[in-house]
Amino acid sequence: MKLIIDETRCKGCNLCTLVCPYRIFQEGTAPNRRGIVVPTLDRPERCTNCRLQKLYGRVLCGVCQMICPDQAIRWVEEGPFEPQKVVIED
Amino acid sequence: MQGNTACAEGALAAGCRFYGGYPITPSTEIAEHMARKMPKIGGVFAQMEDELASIASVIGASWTGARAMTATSGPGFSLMMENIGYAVMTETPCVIVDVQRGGPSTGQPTRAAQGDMMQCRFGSHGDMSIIAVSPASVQEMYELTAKAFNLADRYRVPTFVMADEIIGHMRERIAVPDSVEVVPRRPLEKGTLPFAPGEDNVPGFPAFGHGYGVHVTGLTHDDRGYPSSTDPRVHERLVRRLVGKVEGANREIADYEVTNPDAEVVFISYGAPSRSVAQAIRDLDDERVGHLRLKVVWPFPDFALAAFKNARVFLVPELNLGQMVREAARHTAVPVVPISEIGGELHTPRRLITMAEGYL
Amino acid sequence: MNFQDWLRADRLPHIYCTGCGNGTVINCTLNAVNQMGWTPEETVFVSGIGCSSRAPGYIITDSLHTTHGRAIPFATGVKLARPDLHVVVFTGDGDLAAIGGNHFIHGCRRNIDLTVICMNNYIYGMTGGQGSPCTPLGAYSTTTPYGCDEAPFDLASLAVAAGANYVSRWTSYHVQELTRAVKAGLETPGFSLIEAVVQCPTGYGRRNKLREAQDMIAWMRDHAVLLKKWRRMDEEGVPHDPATFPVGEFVRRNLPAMGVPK
Amino acid sequence: MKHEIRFSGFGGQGIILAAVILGRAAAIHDGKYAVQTQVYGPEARGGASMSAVIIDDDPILYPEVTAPDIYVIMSQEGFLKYGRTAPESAVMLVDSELVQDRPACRYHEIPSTYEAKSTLKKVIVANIVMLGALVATTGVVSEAAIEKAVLDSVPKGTEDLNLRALKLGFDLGRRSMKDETA
Repeated sequence: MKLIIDETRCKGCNLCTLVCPYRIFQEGTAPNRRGIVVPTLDRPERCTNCRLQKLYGRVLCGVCQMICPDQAIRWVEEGPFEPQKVVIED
Repeated sequence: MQGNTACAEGALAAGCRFYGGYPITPSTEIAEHMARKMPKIGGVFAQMEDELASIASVIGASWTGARAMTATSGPGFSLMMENIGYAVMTETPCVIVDVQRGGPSTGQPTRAAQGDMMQCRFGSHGDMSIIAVSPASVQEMYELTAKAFNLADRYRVPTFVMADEIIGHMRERIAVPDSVEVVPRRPLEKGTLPFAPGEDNVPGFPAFGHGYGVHVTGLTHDDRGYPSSTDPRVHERLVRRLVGKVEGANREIADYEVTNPDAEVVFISYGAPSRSVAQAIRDLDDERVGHLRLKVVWPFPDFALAAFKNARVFLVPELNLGQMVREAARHTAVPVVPISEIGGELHTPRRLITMAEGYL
Repeated sequence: MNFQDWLRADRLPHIYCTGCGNGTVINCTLNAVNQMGWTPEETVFVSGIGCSSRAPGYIITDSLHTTHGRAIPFATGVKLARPDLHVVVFTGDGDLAAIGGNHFIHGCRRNIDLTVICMNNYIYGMTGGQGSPCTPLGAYSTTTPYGCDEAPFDLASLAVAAGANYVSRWTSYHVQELTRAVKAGLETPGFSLIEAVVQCPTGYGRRNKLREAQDMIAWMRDHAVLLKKWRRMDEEGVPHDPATFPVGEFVRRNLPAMGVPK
Repeated sequence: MKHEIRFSGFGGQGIILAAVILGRAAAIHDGKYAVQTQVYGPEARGGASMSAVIIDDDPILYPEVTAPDIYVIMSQEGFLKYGRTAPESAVMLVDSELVQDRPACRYHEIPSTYEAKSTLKKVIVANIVMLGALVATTGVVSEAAIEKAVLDSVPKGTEDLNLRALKLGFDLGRRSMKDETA
C-alpha cells in the first residue's frame, strides 16, 4: 500500500507533520497550482499502515488520516506489488 | 364539537401522525386532544420547550414523510416565523394552525382577532409564497384542516389554518365524514435531482430513510440541494420557482363561495366575520347585496373579484384594522372599503346592513 | 467501507479554513459511525448554523442543515417520527449553548436518543470570531476586544446535570479517544453529548497568540487534563491551572430515554 | 478621470483590505471620490474573494463596478472567476507566483507573495506589496496618498513592516514598467 496526499483537497495546515510518529510528513516548500504548500513525504515506506495493514487486516495507526481536517490523506493499493526496502532507524 | 377539537380530528382523519406544540391560549385544546389521541393510533405527540422547537420538530418529522402539524396563537406564531421561512426554502410540507387572538404582544389572549393575516403571508424574511385557509365554522375547522394537509403535500409548502378564537372555541354540530380525501406526497423518482423543478415546479419528495441521500439546507441551493449562496442566478431561479409554484396555481388552489354575483354592493370576508355577513345578507334579502367568502385566503383569488361585474363597492369586514382589504384593493378599480372591528367582538349583522344600505 | 467513503467527494475540499479542527471531528465521527456498521440509508445527520453545522453537507446520508440553534428540535422530530433511524447532530458552541441553549437542556432532560457532537472552538467562527458562551475568561475575540469578562459554560457538566445518558469531552488532538467517545455515544441509548474542543486558527488562535493550527493543537494537547487526574486533584485539594480543562468520559448511565427504537 | 479597479484572490489574502486602503487613499488623501464594494463567500480562508473600488473626480452614483479598467489578481481561481474576461484595453497586475494563466490585455507580473515571504519574511503583507506595485504602474492614486492610507489602516506596531512592503511594491512596479518599455 502507498500513502498519498490528495493535492486537490490539502490546504497545507501541516497538522500531519505534527502527529506522524515516523515524521514522514515534512513541511513543503513550493506552492502548487492552487497556491497551497502541500507537505512532502519523506521515505513514506516507513509508514506502518503501508507495510503492515494487509498483514493485520486493520488500520494500525492512521493518526495522520484522522487528524487531517481536509480528508486529504489516504492509502492506495500499489500494483503490481513490489517488495519495499525498509530502513530501521535507531 | 368544539372548533379546536374539530381541527385536531380533521388532522387525524387526514393522516396526521406527528404533532409538535407548546401550550398557548386559545389554541391549547388542539394540543390536548392530540395528546389524548396520538398514542392510541401510533402517532407522536411531542410537547416541545417552545414554539421555535415545535415548528422545528414538525419540519424534522415531515422529512421522514410523516404528515405533521403544530398549532399556536399570536405570540407563539411570531416565534415560529424563522423556521416557517426554512420550511418554504426547503419545500417542507407542514400544517400550522393559528387560532388568532388580539395583539400586538400578549394582547387579548381570550378574545378573537384576525391580525395575523399579513404575518402568515409575509412574516418570515425574504420573498416567499404560502397557502392559507380560513375556516368560518366548526365543520370547516375539520374540513379545511384536512384539506390543508393535501395542499401542503401537493405544493410542498407550509400551509396555514388561519382560525380565530371565536371559531376555535365555538361549539356546533358537525357531520364527520367516514373518510376524507387524502392526496399523498408524490415521492421523488430515483435518479432525479432532489430539488429539480419537476412537474408544476414542485419536485418529488425524497423522504429520509429511503436511500435518497438528500442534503436539505435553508441556504440557497442548486437542484442537487447543495449550497450555492453567492450566485445571483441560482438564487433568482430558486426563489422565483418557490413563489411561482404557489402563485401560478392560484386558480387550482382557490376555494371560495359567491352569493348574488350580480350584486352592486359586495362583501368580501373570511373566517368568523363571514357569519355576520351571511346573517346580514339573509336579513337584507336584496339581490343588490352580494358576498364573496374566501375559504382559501392565500394565494388571494384576484380573479374572483372580476366575477362581480356590477359591483360598485367592495366592503371588507375584518377583525383587524384592515389587512386583506389592502390585498383586495390591489386587484380592482372598484372602491374597496374596510370595516374594522377590534377588541374581540364580531361585527353585528346590524352594522353590516347599515353599511351596505349606505351604498345602495 | 472506509470512513472516507461516507463523504460527498464531489463537494470536497470543504469550506473550512486551513487547519480548522472541524474536519478532524468529521473524520472521527464518520469513523465511529462506520465502526457501528450502520448504512448511510439508516443514518441522518442534522445541524444548525455555523462552521460546524456545514458538516452534514459533506456526508452522503440524508441530512438537515437547519436554522441557528434549532438542530436538536429538528432532530427530535426526525427521531420521534422514525425511531429506527440513527440521528447524529453536529453543532457548535454558539449554536448549542447560546441561541440553542434551551433546546440543549431539554434534549438532555428528555434524554432523546440522539448523539450530539459539539465542535467547541470558543467563538463564532462563521461570522468572523465573536465571543461565544464558551469563550474563556480573558480571551480575545472581536466582541471581547479587552478580554472576555463573562464566565464560560462547561457544556459537558451542563449535559450531565440536565440528564444526558452519555457525556464526554475530548479535543481534535485526541483523534483516537474522540472516535471511541463518539462510538460510545452512538451505542448508548438516550441523549449523548460529545464535546470536541477544536482549533479555530482564523477566528480564535489569531487573536490569542496561537496563530497556526499546529500551535493550537499543541495548546490543546498541553492543557487537556484527564478527568481522572482532574478529580484526584479535586480530592487532594490541588488547585487547577485556570487555562486547563478536563477531558474524558463524564458520565455513562441508563436513565429512562425517549425515542429509543423498540 | 474615472477608474474601476477590481481585486481578486483567495479569502485571507487581504483582498478586501487592499481595496479599502486604495479607496481611502483616493477619497481622503487625494481628495477624489471613491466607493468600495465586495463579494465574498461563507469561507473565511480560501475560496475566491473579490473587491472593487471606483475612483472618480465626480461623485459616484452607481456603486458597482461594471467594466473595470484595472485588475489586481492574486490567485489562479480569482483569475478564472474574475480576470479571464478582462478586455484588451484593461491593465492587469498578477501575482506571478500564484497565478498561472495570463490575460489577453496588457499585464504586469508582480511576485508580491514571493517577495513578501523572502524579503520581508511576512507573507501577510503581500497585499500591501501589490498595492505599491499598483500605484507605481497605474498612478490611480498618488504615492503620498497610498502611504498615508496604509499607515491609517494597519494595526499598531506593524507600520514599519507595511511601509517597507509598500516601498518594495513601488520598486517592483517600476521595474516591471521598465521591462515593458525595454
